[in-house]
Amino acid sequence: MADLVEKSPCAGLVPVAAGALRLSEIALGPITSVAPYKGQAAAVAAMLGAQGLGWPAPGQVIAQGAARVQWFGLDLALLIGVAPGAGLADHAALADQSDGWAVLRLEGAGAGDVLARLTPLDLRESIFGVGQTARSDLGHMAAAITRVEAEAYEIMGFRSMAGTLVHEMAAAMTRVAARRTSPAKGR
Amino acid sequence: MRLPCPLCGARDIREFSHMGAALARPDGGDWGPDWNDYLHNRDNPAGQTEELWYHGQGCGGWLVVTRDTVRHEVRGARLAGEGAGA
Amino acid sequence: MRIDGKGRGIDHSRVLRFSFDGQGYEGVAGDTLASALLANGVRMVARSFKYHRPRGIMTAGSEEPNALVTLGRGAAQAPNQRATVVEMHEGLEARSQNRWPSLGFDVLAVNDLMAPFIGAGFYYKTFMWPRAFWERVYEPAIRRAAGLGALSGVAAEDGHERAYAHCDLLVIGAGPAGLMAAWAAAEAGADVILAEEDLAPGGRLLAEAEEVDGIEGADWAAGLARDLAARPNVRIMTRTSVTGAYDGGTYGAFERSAPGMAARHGAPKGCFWRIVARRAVLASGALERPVAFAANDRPGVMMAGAVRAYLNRWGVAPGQSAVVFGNNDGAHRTVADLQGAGVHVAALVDARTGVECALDVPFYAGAQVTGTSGRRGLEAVMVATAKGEVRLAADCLAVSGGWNPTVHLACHMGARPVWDESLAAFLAPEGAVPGMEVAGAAAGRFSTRACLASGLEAGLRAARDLGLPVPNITAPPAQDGRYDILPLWQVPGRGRAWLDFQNDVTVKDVVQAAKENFRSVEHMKRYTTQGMAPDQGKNSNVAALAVLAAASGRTIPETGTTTFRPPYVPVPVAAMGAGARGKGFAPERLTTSHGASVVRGAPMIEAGLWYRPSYFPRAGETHWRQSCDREVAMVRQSVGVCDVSTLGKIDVQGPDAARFLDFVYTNAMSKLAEGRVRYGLMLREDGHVMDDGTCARLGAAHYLVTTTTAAAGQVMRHLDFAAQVLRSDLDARAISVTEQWAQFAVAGPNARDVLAGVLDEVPDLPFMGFGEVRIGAVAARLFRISFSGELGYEIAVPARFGAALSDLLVARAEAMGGGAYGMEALNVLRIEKGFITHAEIHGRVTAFDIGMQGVMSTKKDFVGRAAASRPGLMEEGREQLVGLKPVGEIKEILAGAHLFDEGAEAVSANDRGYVTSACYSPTLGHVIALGFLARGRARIGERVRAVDHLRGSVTICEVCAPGWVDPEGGRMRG
Amino acid sequence: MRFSALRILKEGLTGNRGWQAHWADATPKDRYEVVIIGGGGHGLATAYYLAARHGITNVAVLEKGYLGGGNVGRNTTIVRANYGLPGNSEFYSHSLRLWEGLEQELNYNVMMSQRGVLNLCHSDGQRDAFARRGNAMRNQGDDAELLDREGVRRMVPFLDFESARFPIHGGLLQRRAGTARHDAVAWGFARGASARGVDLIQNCEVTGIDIADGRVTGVQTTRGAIRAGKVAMIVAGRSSQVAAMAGMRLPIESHVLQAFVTEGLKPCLDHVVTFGMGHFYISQSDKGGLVFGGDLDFYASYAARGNLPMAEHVMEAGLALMPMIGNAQLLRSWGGIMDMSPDGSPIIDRTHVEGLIVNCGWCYGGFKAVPGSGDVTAHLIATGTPHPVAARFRLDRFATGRGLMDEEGTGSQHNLH
Repeated sequence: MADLVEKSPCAGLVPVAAGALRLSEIALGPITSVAPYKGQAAAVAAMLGAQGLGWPAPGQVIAQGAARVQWFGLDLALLIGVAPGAGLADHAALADQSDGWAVLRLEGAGAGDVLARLTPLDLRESIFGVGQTARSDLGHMAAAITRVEAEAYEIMGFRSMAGTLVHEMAAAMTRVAARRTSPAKGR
Repeated sequence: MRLPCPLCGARDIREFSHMGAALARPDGGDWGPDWNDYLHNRDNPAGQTEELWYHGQGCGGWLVVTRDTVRHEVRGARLAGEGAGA
Repeated sequence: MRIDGKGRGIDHSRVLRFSFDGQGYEGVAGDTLASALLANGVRMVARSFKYHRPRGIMTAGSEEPNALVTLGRGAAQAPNQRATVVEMHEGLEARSQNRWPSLGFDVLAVNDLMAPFIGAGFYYKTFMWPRAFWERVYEPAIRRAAGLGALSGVAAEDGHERAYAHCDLLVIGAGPAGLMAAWAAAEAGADVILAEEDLAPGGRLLAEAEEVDGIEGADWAAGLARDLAARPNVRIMTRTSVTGAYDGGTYGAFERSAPGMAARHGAPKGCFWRIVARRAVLASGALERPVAFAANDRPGVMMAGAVRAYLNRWGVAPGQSAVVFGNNDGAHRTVADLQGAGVHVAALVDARTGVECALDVPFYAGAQVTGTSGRRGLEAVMVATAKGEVRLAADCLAVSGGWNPTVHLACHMGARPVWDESLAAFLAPEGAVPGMEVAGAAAGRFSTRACLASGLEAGLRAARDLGLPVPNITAPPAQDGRYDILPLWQVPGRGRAWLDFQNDVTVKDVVQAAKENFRSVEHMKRYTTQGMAPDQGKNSNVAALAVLAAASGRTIPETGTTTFRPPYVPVPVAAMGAGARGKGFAPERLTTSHGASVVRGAPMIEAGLWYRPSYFPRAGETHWRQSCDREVAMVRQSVGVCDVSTLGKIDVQGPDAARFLDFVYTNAMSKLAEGRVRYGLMLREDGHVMDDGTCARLGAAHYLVTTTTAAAGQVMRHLDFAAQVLRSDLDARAISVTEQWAQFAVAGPNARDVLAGVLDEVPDLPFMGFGEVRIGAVAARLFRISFSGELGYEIAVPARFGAALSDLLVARAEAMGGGAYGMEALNVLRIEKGFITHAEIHGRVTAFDIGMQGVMSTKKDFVGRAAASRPGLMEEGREQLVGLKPVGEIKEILAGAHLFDEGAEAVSANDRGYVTSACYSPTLGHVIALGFLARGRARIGERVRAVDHLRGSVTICEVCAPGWVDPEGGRMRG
Repeated sequence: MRFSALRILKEGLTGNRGWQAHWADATPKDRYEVVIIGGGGHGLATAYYLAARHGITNVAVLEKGYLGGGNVGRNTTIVRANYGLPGNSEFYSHSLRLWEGLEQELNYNVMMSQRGVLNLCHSDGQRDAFARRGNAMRNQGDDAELLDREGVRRMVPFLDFESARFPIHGGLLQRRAGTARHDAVAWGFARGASARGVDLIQNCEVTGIDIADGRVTGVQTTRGAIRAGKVAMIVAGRSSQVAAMAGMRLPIESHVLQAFVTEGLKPCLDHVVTFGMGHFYISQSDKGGLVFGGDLDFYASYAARGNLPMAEHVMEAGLALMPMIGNAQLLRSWGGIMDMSPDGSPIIDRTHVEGLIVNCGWCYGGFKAVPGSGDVTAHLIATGTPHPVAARFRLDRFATGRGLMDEEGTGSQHNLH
């Protein structure tokens, strides 16, 4: 009778700190991709609504305590922090993605400047405020970036690329930290 | 260049890949001139054209983009399919 | 010479030591290398590209054509740095370039005497005989003589970074126009980025002695800049040159780090920015242009505006006795500044007639400088006046031929500048770059007052375009005056008159080019190389095409211009590619068993972005083949474990999932029973094989598609395309689950026993069966499939358990005399079975070629069906997949060898095919190979020659059916 | 006028007053035996070989802009014959042989520099594919060598052999390959054609192609109508527009390819090196600039300029391969318009219109093909039958599936070759 021990994607890679910037790994709990079938969007929204959530507009995150629904692409969202309700599978294609993603939290003054070194996203508050999420490039990788606080972001990258993900974030953090201690300020 | 993804908003082209002219696939049938036109022959206009782009590093949507091949002006983009959820 | 008490841009009290060509000097804070060299009386700083003539500092900006130096050594060695923008710092070490053995004595100065024989395009007319001499003699000599600075040859420092910035308005240039534009837009509430090439805002105001708003212009600029910098919606980026205008409001920019910051640990040496702006104002100013007269390239001949900059900003007198020559009022202002700084002015030479001079200076109106003399620097100036030629002793000649608006960025998207007769200069056409407006001197508005006004207008218009409330701002009072210029390009006379100082292109060269019918401006440029040097013609293009126009009897507009191309100023490759060195070039994808494989000493090899173990060496094994053979035997006789997580896994669900897969696979997955797995082939729409793999039916409306490692991304994209574009009528959803699952192949006679100790219960799966299983608390998936030909399973668990399961499986296998196997063994195992990989399905093969026309359903439409039926794609004569084994003396077969009929000469005409994969089969005890052979299937049993010219190998092979070990497949079904 | 060192000496001593036009600017006659649309490298070479090899001199070359203003004046100057598939193999082999000795044939120094082209491989699979290609080159009678990692290191020690993401396994070397001075190639052929009586007509845009009873009879131009017995469309970059004048729809999509050059540097790179994993190729010009390029920008375009993503990728590849170039400064970037065909290989063929010939689809292999393309196209025009080494460049191969030349194996998507 085997008992398998688990290992997190960024084990041994984080935390990383540079100046006021911090990078750490977070565990989101279950992650399920939800892709509604034809004509089922309303039904799916209703079922998620019953959990106090709902169907997110593009770039939107709907949170309810530890649970949330995060827009993840064309007709695609991630149900995070809770297991899908019974019957949801009748209306949408569900797939367990709990292990597929390395999830990092970047926080501290200049966090936006760090991401500005890695992603072409327009991160200005007026465009990408708290609660906004986006799929985009991060360095040479695909990532999902969510702004959770004014100067805190959640970054999801492929589990297999966790090493590169952390390395590139750390390198950008070093640059930004070094710049911010200089007269030619940050950014 | 930036493309106005209907879902993600204006994004840098480095998030997209270009497939070519947006043409209708001949439905089934055996090989013939219609297939040869679909796969190979092109109007290839020096000016406005409709082409397929894939937002692979973004929402994963296939877009039909209206773009000028000389000035690189992008006049618009729409989802190529209805999208299963609609 | 430094002038006491002068120089608003420097701090006399902060002395900094630096060296040039090994000689120590002192500069002060705020100096550039150029101002410091001039302050120390250093006049000759470089040798010219072709004639190796002595050259001095000519300008005070990034357009400098002469004063290029090399900084640093080794990894830090940076050639071709403009002394005029290099910021002074303690210990700065600069060296001159393109001279040997020394700047003072340069052997190749002999080229100057050869000038009559090495004019424009001479090399197209000689060096042709004898033929072999080009590579051996002529070219090496030319290459050694050419070039400017040198790379050190060692890896460059990896200190740059790249970043993105977004704004409503990008203002390019922080002179009076740019500052006003930024102010107006900022006041309106726009997000503004103000990019300035110089180390401080101000533009020409830093260089001129004039007032704005009743205070010194430079102070006014500093004050406004401070106010703007304090606003949350303004970002001032100094030391930042906008290098290119690209589509969609995207701009490239290079930011040089201040010497102080660059030295700090972790700080970038520089940053390449991609700035996205909804609107842009180009306030890049104007560049003063030289006049072509004989020997106008001597050290000491400078641009008048640069002379004023050195006087007013850096407190440096470029000489003791100056002559000023111009065709506009700038010449007069220069005399005033020189005299104000106590520099003797020998004469003011104004090419215009009927102009007055208010200054106390020998004044020649309607006169021209016809030549200069001096050895390593200017000593005297010849002037043709109404009363004949006069010779004036001078060590500085300030020249102003007028100003060229800096329209480069406005023309980066293909627009051609338009000629303005009244300014005798080119201006940017309207709307040349969508969203960009040109303002200030860049728009031909030369006076400070006009600059302030046009910058303000541009800023307000931008605010309006952005839908923002237009603020009520007025421009401060400033100096005005009309730009009164007499076009003057060349002064007639004997001797060489330089147009392109950097590439040594003279008036004579351009005239000769026209004579030889290189009359198109593009032909002239390419033939003479005018405008192709590091300054890209900033100092020479307009004059050169004016000379060409005259020589070809056309007007300047008729003659046209060459194309402006990015970057506006040179950018280090290390900046535009920052971060890509070494492992930074591409992400690394690691499987969950990576660490364990490394611990076992397995060499990890790249498989796309993934790393996979090559083999697992054991004690006593000194060669990879020993390990590989052992691992193969292990799998054939006991059991092996291999991480196959890199294979693409795509989850397909939906009411129409079956129909959808029928459309993307050649075979009918709708016929697949639940709980079963099937081999599947996907074609590209052009009828060639895209990828192969297995497809498992997990439920009535739920499939799991497996792709090869190499094609995983391509297949996912393809399925998205099929689902969204080709068959959006079908209700099926596909999503990648590659990252979710860690998957391991367990193969060999003892595979079941290994699983028995791991799974709570091993289901009795048939070959190509699938089942849900449990490992303690963990839900897992079990597939009975085989890529080795042995009894085989693949077991998948959520990736968090991958490392643990891998260790467990390998430990169990080792206990049974088996163990982990790597890519080498995997490859041998599949070749022994005749299974294909992308070595065979390399993009040019059809299902017919690999003998799989059988798996092409005739009952349904599928991607590639129609194109695959093209006659040329199913002709018997095509190269078809076969097996090969050596039957002659030579026992080796090399992948990449070509196949020929026995006795046929190994030449293209007789080429019959090629070898795709080859290996030594420990199971069979000899080499086997897969390859493609014309009419191959009909030639089983025949003999062919495999010829590898490259490695000198010729092997007689027998053509076999691919697949040697257990061809009936009894063992994997077992 | 014959060019030689002696002539240079003579002119130098007499004030360089005797130099003459390298070619004459002709005014259009109302009729020619052959009209060539396009005064780029291929068009000028075709005109030259028509005159030099077939004695056909009643020829006009019509150029919309200036001679050599297309891709021959906008490329990375690489000349090679290292193809693997029948069709390309024999054609580029033929073209390389014409390059060798082109200076003497044209009495014009095009600076053909056989400095060697080294293609690097980064895996066993790539090595096997290179071996297959190299053997095809040898079968064709061309030179090819397979180098191992140490062989590569000896040749170009400054590559990243230590920390590269994709380690260098070895390379395929063709020593006879190299570079040439691109503009000079156009000028040399123009001068040779002009000297043999061909009319070179610049600033003359073709606006229509006249066809009567399925036969071409001439062209309409911005400088009037010109009648012609035969018309050849040799206008890579504008092929679709010109062919449309003859009612043709070509299997071509136009794409932009960028190229880059650094400031002049003392000699540091003596060969042409290509880096497969980065789609990167680099050489050093005789003036000292590092000349390099990468892949297409990937979107259809007629604008001869690119965008930053590919430009940055090219710099990344350069740094990854050759870290020493980090301190070189990019001086200029430009873009050329490529005729991308569905299999990445060219088309030289007759058309459904009698007397009308099409030469297109060079993708980014056009420069090295200039002499070969000119020679075989001249042969097709003069004899009416394809030259043996170009017999596979058929227009109908996509319809029949016969003789596709997809060297990359990426399939019929124009921008993937």
